[in-house]
Amino acid sequence: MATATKRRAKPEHVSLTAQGKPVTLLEAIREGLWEEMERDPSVFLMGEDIGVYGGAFKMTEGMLEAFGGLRVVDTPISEIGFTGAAAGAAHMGMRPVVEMQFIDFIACAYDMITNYVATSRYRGSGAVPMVIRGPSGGYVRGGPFHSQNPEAAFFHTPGLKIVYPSTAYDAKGLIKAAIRDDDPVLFFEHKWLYRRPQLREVLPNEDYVVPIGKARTHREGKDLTIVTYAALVHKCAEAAELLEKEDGLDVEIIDLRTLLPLDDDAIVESVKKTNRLLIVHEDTRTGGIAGEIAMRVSEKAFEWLDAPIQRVTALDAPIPYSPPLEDYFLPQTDDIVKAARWLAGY
Amino acid sequence: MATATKRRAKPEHVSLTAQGKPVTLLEAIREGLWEEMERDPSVFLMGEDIGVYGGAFKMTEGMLEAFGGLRVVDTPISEIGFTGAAAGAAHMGMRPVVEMQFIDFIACAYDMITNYVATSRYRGSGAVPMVIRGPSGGYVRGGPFHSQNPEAAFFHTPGLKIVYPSTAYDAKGLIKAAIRDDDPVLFFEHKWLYRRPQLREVLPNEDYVVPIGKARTHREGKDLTIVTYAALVHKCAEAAELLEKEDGLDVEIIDLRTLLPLDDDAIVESVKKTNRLLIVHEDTRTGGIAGEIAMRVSEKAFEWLDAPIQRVTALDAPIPYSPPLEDYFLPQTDDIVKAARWLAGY
Amino acid sequence: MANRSPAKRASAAIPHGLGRAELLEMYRLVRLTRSLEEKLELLFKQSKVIGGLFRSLGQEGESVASAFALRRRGDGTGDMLSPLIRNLGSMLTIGARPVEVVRQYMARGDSPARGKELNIHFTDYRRGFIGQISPLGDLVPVMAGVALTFKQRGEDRVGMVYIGDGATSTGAFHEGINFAAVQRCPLVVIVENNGWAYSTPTRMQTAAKSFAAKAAGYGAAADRVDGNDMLAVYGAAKQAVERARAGAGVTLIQVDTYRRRGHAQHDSQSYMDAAEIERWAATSDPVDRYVAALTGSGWASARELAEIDRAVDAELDAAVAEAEASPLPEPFEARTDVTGDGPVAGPWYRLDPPDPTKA
Amino acid sequence: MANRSPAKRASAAIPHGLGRAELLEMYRLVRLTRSLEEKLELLFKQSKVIGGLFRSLGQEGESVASAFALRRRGDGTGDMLSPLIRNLGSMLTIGARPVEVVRQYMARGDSPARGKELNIHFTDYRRGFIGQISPLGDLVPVMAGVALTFKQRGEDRVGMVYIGDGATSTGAFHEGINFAAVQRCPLVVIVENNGWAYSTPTRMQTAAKSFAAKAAGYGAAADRVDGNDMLAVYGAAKQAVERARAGAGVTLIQVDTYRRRGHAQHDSQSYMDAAEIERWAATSDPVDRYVAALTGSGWASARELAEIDRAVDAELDAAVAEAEASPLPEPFEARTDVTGDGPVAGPWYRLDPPDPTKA
Ligand SMILES: Cc1ncc(C[n+]2csc(CCOP(=O)(O)OP(=O)(O)O)c2C)c(N)n1
Ligand SMILES: Cc1ncc(C[n+]2csc(CCOP(=O)(O)OP(=O)(O)O)c2C)c(N)n1
Ligand SMILES: [Mg+2]
Ligand SMILES: [Mg+2]
Repeated sequence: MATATKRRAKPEHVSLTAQGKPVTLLEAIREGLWEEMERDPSVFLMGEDIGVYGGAFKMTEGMLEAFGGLRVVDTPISEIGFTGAAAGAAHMGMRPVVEMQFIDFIACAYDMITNYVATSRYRGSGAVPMVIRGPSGGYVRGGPFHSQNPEAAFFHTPGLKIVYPSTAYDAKGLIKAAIRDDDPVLFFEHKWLYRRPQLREVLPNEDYVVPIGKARTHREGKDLTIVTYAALVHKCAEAAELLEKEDGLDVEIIDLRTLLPLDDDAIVESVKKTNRLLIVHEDTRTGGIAGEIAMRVSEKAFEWLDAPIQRVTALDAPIPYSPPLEDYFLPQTDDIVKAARWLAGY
Repeated sequence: MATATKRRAKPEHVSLTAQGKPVTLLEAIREGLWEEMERDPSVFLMGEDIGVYGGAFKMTEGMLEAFGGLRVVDTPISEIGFTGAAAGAAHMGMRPVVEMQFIDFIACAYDMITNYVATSRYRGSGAVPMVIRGPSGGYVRGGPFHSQNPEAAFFHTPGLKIVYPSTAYDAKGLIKAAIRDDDPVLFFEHKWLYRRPQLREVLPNEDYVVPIGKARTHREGKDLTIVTYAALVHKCAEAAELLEKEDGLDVEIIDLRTLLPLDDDAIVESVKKTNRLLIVHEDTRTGGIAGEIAMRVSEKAFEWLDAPIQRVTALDAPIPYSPPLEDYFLPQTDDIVKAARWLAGY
Repeated sequence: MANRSPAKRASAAIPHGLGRAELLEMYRLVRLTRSLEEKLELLFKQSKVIGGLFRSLGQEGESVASAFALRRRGDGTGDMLSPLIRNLGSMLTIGARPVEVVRQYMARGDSPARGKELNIHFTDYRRGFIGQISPLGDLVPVMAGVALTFKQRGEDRVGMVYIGDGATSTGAFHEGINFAAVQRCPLVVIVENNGWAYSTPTRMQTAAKSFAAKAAGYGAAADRVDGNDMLAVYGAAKQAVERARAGAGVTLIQVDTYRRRGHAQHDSQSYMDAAEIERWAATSDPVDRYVAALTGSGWASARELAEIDRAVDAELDAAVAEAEASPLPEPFEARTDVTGDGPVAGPWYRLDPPDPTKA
Repeated sequence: MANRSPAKRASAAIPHGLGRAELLEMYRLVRLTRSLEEKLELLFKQSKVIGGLFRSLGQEGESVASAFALRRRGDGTGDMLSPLIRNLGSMLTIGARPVEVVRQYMARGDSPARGKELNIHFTDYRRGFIGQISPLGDLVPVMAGVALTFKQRGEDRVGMVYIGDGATSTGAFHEGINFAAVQRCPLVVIVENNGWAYSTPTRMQTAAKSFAAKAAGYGAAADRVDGNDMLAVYGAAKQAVERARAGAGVTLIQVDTYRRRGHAQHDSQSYMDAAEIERWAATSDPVDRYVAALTGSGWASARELAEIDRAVDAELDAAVAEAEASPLPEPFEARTDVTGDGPVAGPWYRLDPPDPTKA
C-alpha cells in the first residue's frame, strides 16, 4: 500500500517545505508524520476521526487517501482500546502513532500507558516503540477538559519519554525522533502554537531529527536563567525583550523541548553561569515539573545559586473556561517579567 | 439497617480499643471504618471482595454481616465503575468509602478521579465527599503491580486530598477525618505496616480525629530535618537512632501524614531550626513529591539552608519483584544514614 | 420510518396516558429547544458565544420526550438525569432555564457554572440534572451511583443517563451499565444513535447489529424506538422508567435519530451525504412529525401551536437580553471552590511587592 | 455435564481431525500442567516460591485444549496468545518450559523476566506468548493490536486472549474486544467462567444470562462449551481460530469450568461450598474425563498414559533441580532495561564517597 501511494504526487499541504515555503508548527508536525509514513512502512496512525476527517485539528489530512485504511486507522472512542492496540502492534514490530483527539483524554488510558506500555521493556516483554500525541494546553477558552497540560501525570513514570516542542523546527525534528525511538514517547502539541503565524519558519528541505533529551538555548543571557517549554517559551521571550529594554537585564531562556529525560546538564550549566533560576510552566503549581527541576539544581548546583529558585505557573485549580478566569489562572508575560525582576533584584 | 445492627454486640476484632488492647495499623483503620459506619448511616463501603470475604487484607471483615449488603457493596471488577458510582452516591448525600484491592489498580480510575471527582466542586456540581483507600507500597515482594506508591500521580490534581499515615493512632484518626471531610480524599495504607507488631499501640477509647493537612513531628532534633511519610517514617527513625549513637547527631523527623495539602509551615519551621533538609520517600525519584517539597522550601526558607536539600528515594524504574532487586531498588535504613551523614557533614 | 400522515392518526386517542396539556407542554419544550439553539447560533455568528456550539437539530424530539417521562419536581425529590452535549432538550424539560444556557455559552459570571465550565455542562440537584464532563461515558457510572443511592435509601426515584452511539465504545459506559445492572439500580440508559460520532459512522464504531443488542451482555432490558417519533420515545421511556421505579432494574433504550448538523459549528460535514441529511430533514424532522401528529390527530390546533411559538420567542428574546446584561466573572473567582478549605493561593509575583514566601 | 462413560465412546473415531499422537500430546500437556502446579505447591510450602501461588486445578483442560488449537511454531511465524494467571496450561502448550516457570516463581536471575516480574508473567514472541500484567483486561486491547498487525501485514496468523468471568467487567475488555470486532481482527477471546472472581460469584459480577451473550454487543461470533471436556474445547477453539484465520473476525468462546482451589494459596475458600467443589472434582475433573475419553474410546492405553506420567515426573524433577540451582539476580539489574538509553542512575548515597551531583 505504501509503495502504491509513493507514486502519487505529494499533496500541496505537505509539500510546503519542499517548495521552500514557511510552515506553522502544525504543518511541521504534519510533514514529519507524512515523511515518516513514507520512509517506514511499519509506521501507522490510529485515533478518532483521523481518517476521512483528517483529525479534529486536520493534522492527518489527506493521509487516509495517501496511505490507505490499514495505515490510517479510524478507531472507536476507546482510548484504552487503541492505546493498548498500539502496544500490541508495536510488539509485532510496527511503529504506531496514536492521536488523542484532545490530550485531556489521555487520562482514560492512564493505566494502559503507565502500567502496561511503560513497564514492558523492564518486564522482559521488549521495547514498545510507539508515540502518543495530541493537542494540549490552554489560552484557547477550552475549559477544564480541552486545555490540559498532562506532562506531570506521566513525568513520574519510568520507561516513558515526554516531548513538548515550542518551534516548528523542533516539532518536525522531534516527531521524527519520537517515531524512530524504540521507547514509548508522549508527544504533546500546544494548540495555541499550532497555527500561530509568528511561528512560521522555512525548514531545511532534508530529513533531520532533533535528539530527544536535549534542551535548546532559546536566548542567551548572563543575568538570569529561565527554564521553560512549549507555549511559554514565547511568553518568556516576550518578557526577556521587555526586561532588556526596561531593566537592561540579560535573560537566558532554556527551552527544555524534552521533559523526560530532563537535560540536567543544560539547566545546570546555565544556572552556573547566571546564578539565578526562574522556572516557568503553564501547568498547575503543586506537583508540576518545576519541583523536580528545582530539586535537581539544588542537588547539582546549590553553591552557585545567589537567589532562591522561583517559579511562575498556573494556579492550583482546574482550568476555568471564561476569559477573565482563564487569563487570571494562566501565567502571563507580565507575571514572568515581575518574577524575573524580583529574582534579578534579589 | 444501620439501626438494626447497632443492637448487636460489636465483634471482637473491632473492639480491641474498647477493651484497652493494642491495635495494629490495619486494626486501627478497621475500627475507624466501623465506628464511622455506626456513627453515620450515609457512610457505606464499596469494592471488590469486601463483603463475604472481608477484603483481600480482611480490612472489612464482619462488616457485611453487621451493616448489610446495601452498605457493604461487593462490586464487579470495575474501578472506573465503582469509583464513578461512589461519586454519584456522594452527589446524593452519601459518604462512600471505596477500596482498591491493591492501590496499583487506582490507575484504571485515573480519568474518573482526576477529571470527574476532583473537579466537581469547581465545576459547580458540588463537593464530593468520598474516600478511596487501599493497600499501598513495597517491601513485600509484590512485584510491579502490587507494590506501588501512587501519591505522585494524584498529588498534581487540584481538588483532591491525599493521606498516607505511618502509625496506628494517625491511621484511625485520619480515616475518620477523611470520611468526614467534604472533599475527595485518597487514603493510602502501607501494607508493610498493616500488621507490623512494632506498630501496635493502645488507642484512646473515644472518638477522635487527626486533622487533614497537619504534619507531625515524629522525633525532635536540631541538627538535621528529615521530611518523610508512611513506611519510611520507621526506617528514618531507625536511622536517627543509629546516627545519634554513632555520630551524636540530633535528627528531627517530620511525618507529613497528609501529602495534599502539604503542611508547609511544619516543614519550613523545622528547616529554619536545623538548616539542613533531607527528604525521604519510597516512591521513585523523578517526579516524586520530594521535588515539590524542595521547591517550597527554596521559595520560603532559602536563606536558612546551610546545605543543598537532598533526597533518598527509590530508583527510577518499575518495582522489581525478586528480593535482591527490590532491596536494591527501595530506600533502606543504611541509605538514609549515609545521606544524613553527608548532609550533616556539609 | 416514513412520516405518518395526519389522516392515519385522525381522531386517535392520546397514547401512553398523556393528557392534552402535556402534549402541548412537550410541544413547547421541543420548540423551545430548537429556537434556543437557533438563537445560540445567531449569538455564535456574532462571536458572542465563547468556545464551540453544538446543535441537536433533528434530535430535539427524543431529548424532550425521554426526559418528559421522568418525575420532574424541582424540589430534590424527583428523578435525575445526566445529559450529553446534544440533550439541551432534556435539560430544558427537567427544569433548566434558557437564560442559564445562554449565560453558560457566553461564559458569564452568573451562569450556573460561574464561568468555570462551558455550554450545558451544569448541575442542579434539586431540579434533577447533573452536568456531564467532556470525557465520554463517565456519567454512566456516576448515574449508576445516583441510582444506587435511590435503592439504598428505598426512594422510588429513577436515574436516566444519555450516551451517544460513539460513547458506547468507552470503558466507562461498560463498567457503569454493568454495575447498575448487576446491582439492579433504577437506571434508564438512553443510547442515542444519531448515526455519527464526530466524523465516525456507526459501522466504524461497532460491529454490533444494534445498540439494543448490547443490553443482553449486561442482563439489562432492551428497547429500540424511532427517535424522531416523540410519542414513541415517550412511551418507551415511560415504560423503562416505571420498570426501574418498580425495582426491575436497568433498561437500555436505543433511540434512532440523525445528527443533521456537524459535530459542532466548525465542522463542515464534508464527510456526510447532503442528500441523506435532506431526506431526514424532509421526512423525519421530529418537530414536524410531532406537529403533524398533534394537528392530524386533532389534539391541538395550528393556532394553539402558533401561540406557543410566540410565547417561546418572547421568552427567548428576554433570556438573551438578560444574559447579555450579565457580567463576566471576577478574575479572583478562578481561585474559589477548588476544595472546601477556601480559595487557593494566588501568584506571589502579582503581590505588591512580590513575595514568594506568601505563595 | 455428566461424565461420559467409556462405553458410550468405545471405538469412536477421533473428532476434530485430531490424530492419536496429538491426543497423547494433549494428555502430556495437561498432565504436565497439573504436575507442575503440584510441584510448585510443594515448593511454596517449603517457602521456596516468592510471592503468591495460583492454582488452575480443575481448569487445566481448557487451557491446554484451547491453546492446542493454535498454530504452534516457536519461530515467530505462528499464532500468539496471552494467558491469565490460571493459564499455565496454555503457556506450556504454546511452548513455555517448566524450568522457566519454576525459575519465575522462585524469582531467579535467569528466569525469563530476570526476576523483575513474577509467576507466569513472561513473554516470548517467537514461541508465541505475551505475558499478562496484573491489571485485568489490559491484554485484550493489546492482543487486538497484535491481531490488527497480522491483518495489516496480510499474515494468516491468529491471536488468542484469555479473560476471566470477573475481568469481563473491566473497561479494557470492552474497549479491546469492540476494537477487534469492528476492525475484524483475527482474534479469539476465551472467556473462562470458573464461577468465581476471587470471592465474587458470577451472579455478582454480571446480570447477563451468559458471557456468550456479550458477543452480540460487539458483533462477534459466540460459542459456549463445557470447559472440562478437552475435546469439546479443542473443537470450539479450532473452529474459532479457523474463522479468524479466514478473515471472519472475532469469536468469543465461553468455557464453563470451576476453580476448585482458592484465588491463591492464602485463600481459605471459606466462601465456597465444599460439596460443590467435591462434586466438580468427582464428576468433572478435566484430566479424569480426558483419560476416560482416551482409554474408553480405545485411543490410548493406560500403559501409554502411565509412561507419559513417568516422563512428565522426570522432566519436572529435572526442571526443579535446575531452577533451584539458578542464581538470584544481581542487585544492579534493578537499574537495567527501563529504557533503551542504558541503566538508570543509581543512588548517590551508595557511592563512596556519596556525591549527589552524580545522582
Ligand atoms: C473519552 C473521550 N474521547 C474522545 C472525546 C472527543 N469527542 C467529543 S464528542 C465525540 C463524538 C461523540 O459521538 P457520540 O457519542 O455518538 O455523541 P454525539 O456527538 O453523536 O451526540 C468525540 C470523539 C471525548 N469527549 N471523550
Ligand atoms: C483492574 C484490576 N482490579 C482488581 C484486580 C485484583 N484481582 C486480581 S485477580 C482478581 C479476580 C479475577 O477473577 P477472574 O477474572 O474471574 O479470573 P480468575 O481468577 O477466576 O481466573 C482480582 C479482583 C486486578 N488484578 N486488576
Ligand atoms: Mg452519535
Ligand atoms: Mg473467574
